[in-house]
Amino acid sequence: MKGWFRLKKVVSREEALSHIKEGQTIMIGGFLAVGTPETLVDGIIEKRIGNLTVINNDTAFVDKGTGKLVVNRLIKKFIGSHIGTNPETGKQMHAGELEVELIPQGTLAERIRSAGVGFGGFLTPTGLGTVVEKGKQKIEINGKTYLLELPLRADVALLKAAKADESGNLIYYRAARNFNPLMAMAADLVIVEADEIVPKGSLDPDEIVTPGIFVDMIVKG
Amino acid sequence: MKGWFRLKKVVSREEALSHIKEGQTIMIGGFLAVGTPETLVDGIIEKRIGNLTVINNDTAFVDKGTGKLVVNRLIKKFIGSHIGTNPETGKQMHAGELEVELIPQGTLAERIRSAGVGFGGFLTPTGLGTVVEKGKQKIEINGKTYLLELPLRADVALLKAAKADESGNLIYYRAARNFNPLMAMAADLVIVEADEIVPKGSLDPDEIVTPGIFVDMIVKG
Amino acid sequence: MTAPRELIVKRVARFLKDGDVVNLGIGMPTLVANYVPEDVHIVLHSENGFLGLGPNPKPGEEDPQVINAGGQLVTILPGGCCFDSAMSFGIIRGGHVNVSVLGALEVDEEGNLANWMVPGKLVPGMGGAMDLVAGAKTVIVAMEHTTKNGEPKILKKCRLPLTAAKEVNIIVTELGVMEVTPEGLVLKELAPGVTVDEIQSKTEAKLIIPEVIGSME
Amino acid sequence: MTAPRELIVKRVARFLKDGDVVNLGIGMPTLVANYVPEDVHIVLHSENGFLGLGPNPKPGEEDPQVINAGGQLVTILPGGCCFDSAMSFGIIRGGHVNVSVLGALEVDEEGNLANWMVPGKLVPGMGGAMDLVAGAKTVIVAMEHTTKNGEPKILKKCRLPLTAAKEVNIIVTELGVMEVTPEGLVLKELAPGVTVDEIQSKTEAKLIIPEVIGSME
Repeated sequence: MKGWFRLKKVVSREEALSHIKEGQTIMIGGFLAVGTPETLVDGIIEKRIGNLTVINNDTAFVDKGTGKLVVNRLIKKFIGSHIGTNPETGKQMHAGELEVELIPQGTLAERIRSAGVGFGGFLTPTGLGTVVEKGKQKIEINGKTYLLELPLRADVALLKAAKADESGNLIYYRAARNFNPLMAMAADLVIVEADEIVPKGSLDPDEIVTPGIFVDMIVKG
Repeated sequence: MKGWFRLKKVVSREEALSHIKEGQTIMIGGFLAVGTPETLVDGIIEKRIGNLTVINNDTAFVDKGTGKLVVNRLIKKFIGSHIGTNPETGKQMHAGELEVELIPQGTLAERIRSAGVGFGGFLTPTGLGTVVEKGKQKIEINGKTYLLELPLRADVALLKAAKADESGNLIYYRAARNFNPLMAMAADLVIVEADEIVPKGSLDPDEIVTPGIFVDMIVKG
Repeated sequence: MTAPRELIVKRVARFLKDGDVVNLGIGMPTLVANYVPEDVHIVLHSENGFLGLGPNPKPGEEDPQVINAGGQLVTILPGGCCFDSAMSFGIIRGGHVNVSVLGALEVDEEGNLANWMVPGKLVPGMGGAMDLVAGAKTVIVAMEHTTKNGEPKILKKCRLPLTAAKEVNIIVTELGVMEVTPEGLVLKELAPGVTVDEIQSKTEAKLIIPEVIGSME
Repeated sequence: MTAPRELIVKRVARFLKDGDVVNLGIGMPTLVANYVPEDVHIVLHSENGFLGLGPNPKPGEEDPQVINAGGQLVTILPGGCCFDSAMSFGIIRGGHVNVSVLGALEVDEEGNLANWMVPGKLVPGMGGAMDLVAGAKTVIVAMEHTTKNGEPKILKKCRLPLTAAKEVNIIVTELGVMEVTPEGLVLKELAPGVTVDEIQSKTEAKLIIPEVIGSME
C-alpha cells in the first residue's frame, strides 16, 4: 500500500487495528507522549493485542502514550532511551516481567533511520567507554574510535501527524515530530493517526516532511 | 557565526566573498545548476579564487553552475557523481589538468550528511562489485556485505535558498533543495545566497528545512 | 509494425503494478511513463529530489527549478513532495522504489550491469545509477538488443566497468524479455516474428529456453 | 549569601558566549537560562526536536505539543525551528552544540561522567545524555559538590556506570570551578569564603592548585 493507489489509504480505526498482531514488533512515535498516536494505542489496549516488542523513545507516563501499554502488560520487550517517567516500567523490569533495552537517544534515532535508508549500519562515538559498547564492533577511523551500530526495523509503525493528505504525505506540529518521520521509513506496515486529513494536492510539495509512499493507512485522530 | 548573534548574518556579497580563499575545499549546492548560488559562483570567477577543490553533484553546463568554474580553470579537483553534461570537464580531465573523483550520488549525499551529524562513516551496499570498492573496507552484517564510506567535509559551503530569515533559517524551492541542506551541516563556513530575506520569526518553525545555527552568512541573491 | 523502442517501453510499462514507486532512467526509460495502463497508478521518483514527477509542462508554464534528473523541464503532480538528496537516495537504497528502469551498455547472464563509463572514452559518471541498481527491488534493463554495429550487448560476462553486480532482474529488448535467474538468463517472451534462433544468435550469453515462451505483445 | 544552586548556575551562565548553541540538562542546568548576560545571545537546543527554546508560557498560552526534554511546557522563540530526532542528535553529535550543561552523580579526574543509572536502584535510561556528552564541544557539569550525606561526588575514578568517558571539560559546584586537564583536575576558581583545604577535603580526586586561583563570583 506504500505508493499511490486507486484504493484509498484513509481507513477506519477498526480496519487499521485489524492489521496489528500479537507478538509483533511495533514502533510508536512520540517523546513523553507528545507525537504519540493515542487513539491507536488505545485500540491496542481495547483489543488486548499483547506480547509486543515496542520501540519508542520512552514509556511516557502511566496514563499517557506507550506507558498505557506497559500498565496493561501488553509489552514483552521495550526498546528505547528512557523509562524514568513511568514508574510501572521500572517495576516490571525489576520484577523480571518486562525486558528493557536502553539505547542512547541519538543512536536510537539513527538506527531507525539506517533501516529506512538501507544502511548496513553507521559509526558513532556515542556510548564509547560505557556499557553501550557491549557486544559491538569498534572501528577506528583516522585515529578516532567509533561503535558500529546496526539498523532497527519493525513490523508496524504507529505514527502521529498534524496533517495527512489522501496520498499519505505528512506534516507534523512542533515537538510532536520527533521519531515519527524516521519510523515512517522503517516498518513494513505504517499506520498514521492524523489530526486532519486533507485532499491530495492541497499540501505544498515543499512543506511535506514525510513522503506519502512510506504510508500505508491513515486514520482520523 | 553559527548561532544567534547580536551581529547580523546578512552581509554584502563582497563581504561574503572575502572569506573564500585560494586552495580551499568548497561545497556548492545544486543539481545541474538548479539550486546553485550563481551570484556567489560568479563572484569566485570575478575574484579569480583558484586552485579549489569543489564538491558538487555535477559540473552542470559550461555556462551555468559549477561548470563556469571549470571553464575558468579555477578547479584543481572536482568531487561529484556526474560530469557528463559539461564537455569541458571531461576534456580537462583527459588532458590531466583537472582531477575528478566520482562518487555514487546517494553515497555522496550521505558522506556529506555523515560529516554533518558526526558519524565516523556508514555502511552501504552501493558500489559493491564495482570500482567504487577500491581501497574501502568491506564489512559483513548478517550475511550481507557493505562498503564502509567515510564523511566528507569542506572549508566552505555555498548554498542557494528560496527564503532565509535573519537568523539563517532556510527554506528551499522544489528541485533546488537537493544537496543544500546536507552541505549546510558539513562546512566550517556556510554562506547562503537567498532569493528572499525575511525578518526573524516570520517563518513557521515547522516549515524550516535548515536550522539557522548552521548558517554563517546570508547574501541577497 | 511497432518501432523497436516503442515495443520495448510498452512492454516495460506492463511490468508496473498499481501503487508502484518507479524510477525511470534518462533516455528511452523515460518514455515508459507514456504507456502505463490507465488503471495502474504509479508514483514516479525523480532522484534529484521529488516524488510525483509529471509530464513536461505546457508552453508558458515552465518552472526552471522543476527539472528531472536528465535536466528536462517537468512538472510535479498533485500529491508530489520535495526532499533533499539524502532522503531521495534513502528512498532508493532503503528499498522504497519498487522498480528501476535503466538503459545499459552491457548486461550479463549473472545480472551484472555496465552503463556508466567506457574507459578512456566516455566518463560521464555514475550519477544515481549505482544506488538505483543496488537499491530498487526490481531492476529492469530496457535497451536495444545489440549495439549500432550489431554486436551483442547481452554478454556472458560484462567487460566494461560495472554499475552493480548481480542486481538486474529483467531485460527487455525489441527481440524479447529475459529474466535473470541463478541458473542464467531465461527467455520469457519473444517479440512478434522473432525466433529463438534469431534472439540467441544476437546474444552472447546462452539463453535458457523454457517449454513455454510468451509473446511480447 | 547566595544559595548554592544560584551560585552554580550564575557561574555556568558566565561561561556562555555570544552566539553559542547550548543544551541545558533537566533540573538545575535548566536554571542557567535565567542568568545569561543581556549582551550574550545564545540559542537553546531542546533535544526532543527544536532550537530556540524559550521560557515557560504565560497562563492560558500553554501548548501541550511544545515541551522540553523534561516534559515541561515551554515556548519556541521567534527564529526557532523544529526537526526530527535524527536532525536533533545530528546537531549534537555533529559538534554543532557549543556547550552542554548537565548534572552528575559522579565525575572524575579523567573527565569521566556517570549520571544515568544506579545499578539495581535507579535505571531511568540515558535518554540523550550519552550523545550530548560525547558530541558537544564543551561539557560543563553543574552540581552540588557532595551528596546529601556529604560524600564526595568528584572522584579519582567513577564507580557508577559511565555516561561517557573523558568528555567533561569543566565542573562547577557551589565550592568552586575545576577544569579537566590531561594532568588532572585544576582548581580554577573558589567560591567566596571557601579555602583550598575545604574544597580538597570534600573532593576525592587530588586537585591541582595553580599559583593564581580566581574568585567564583
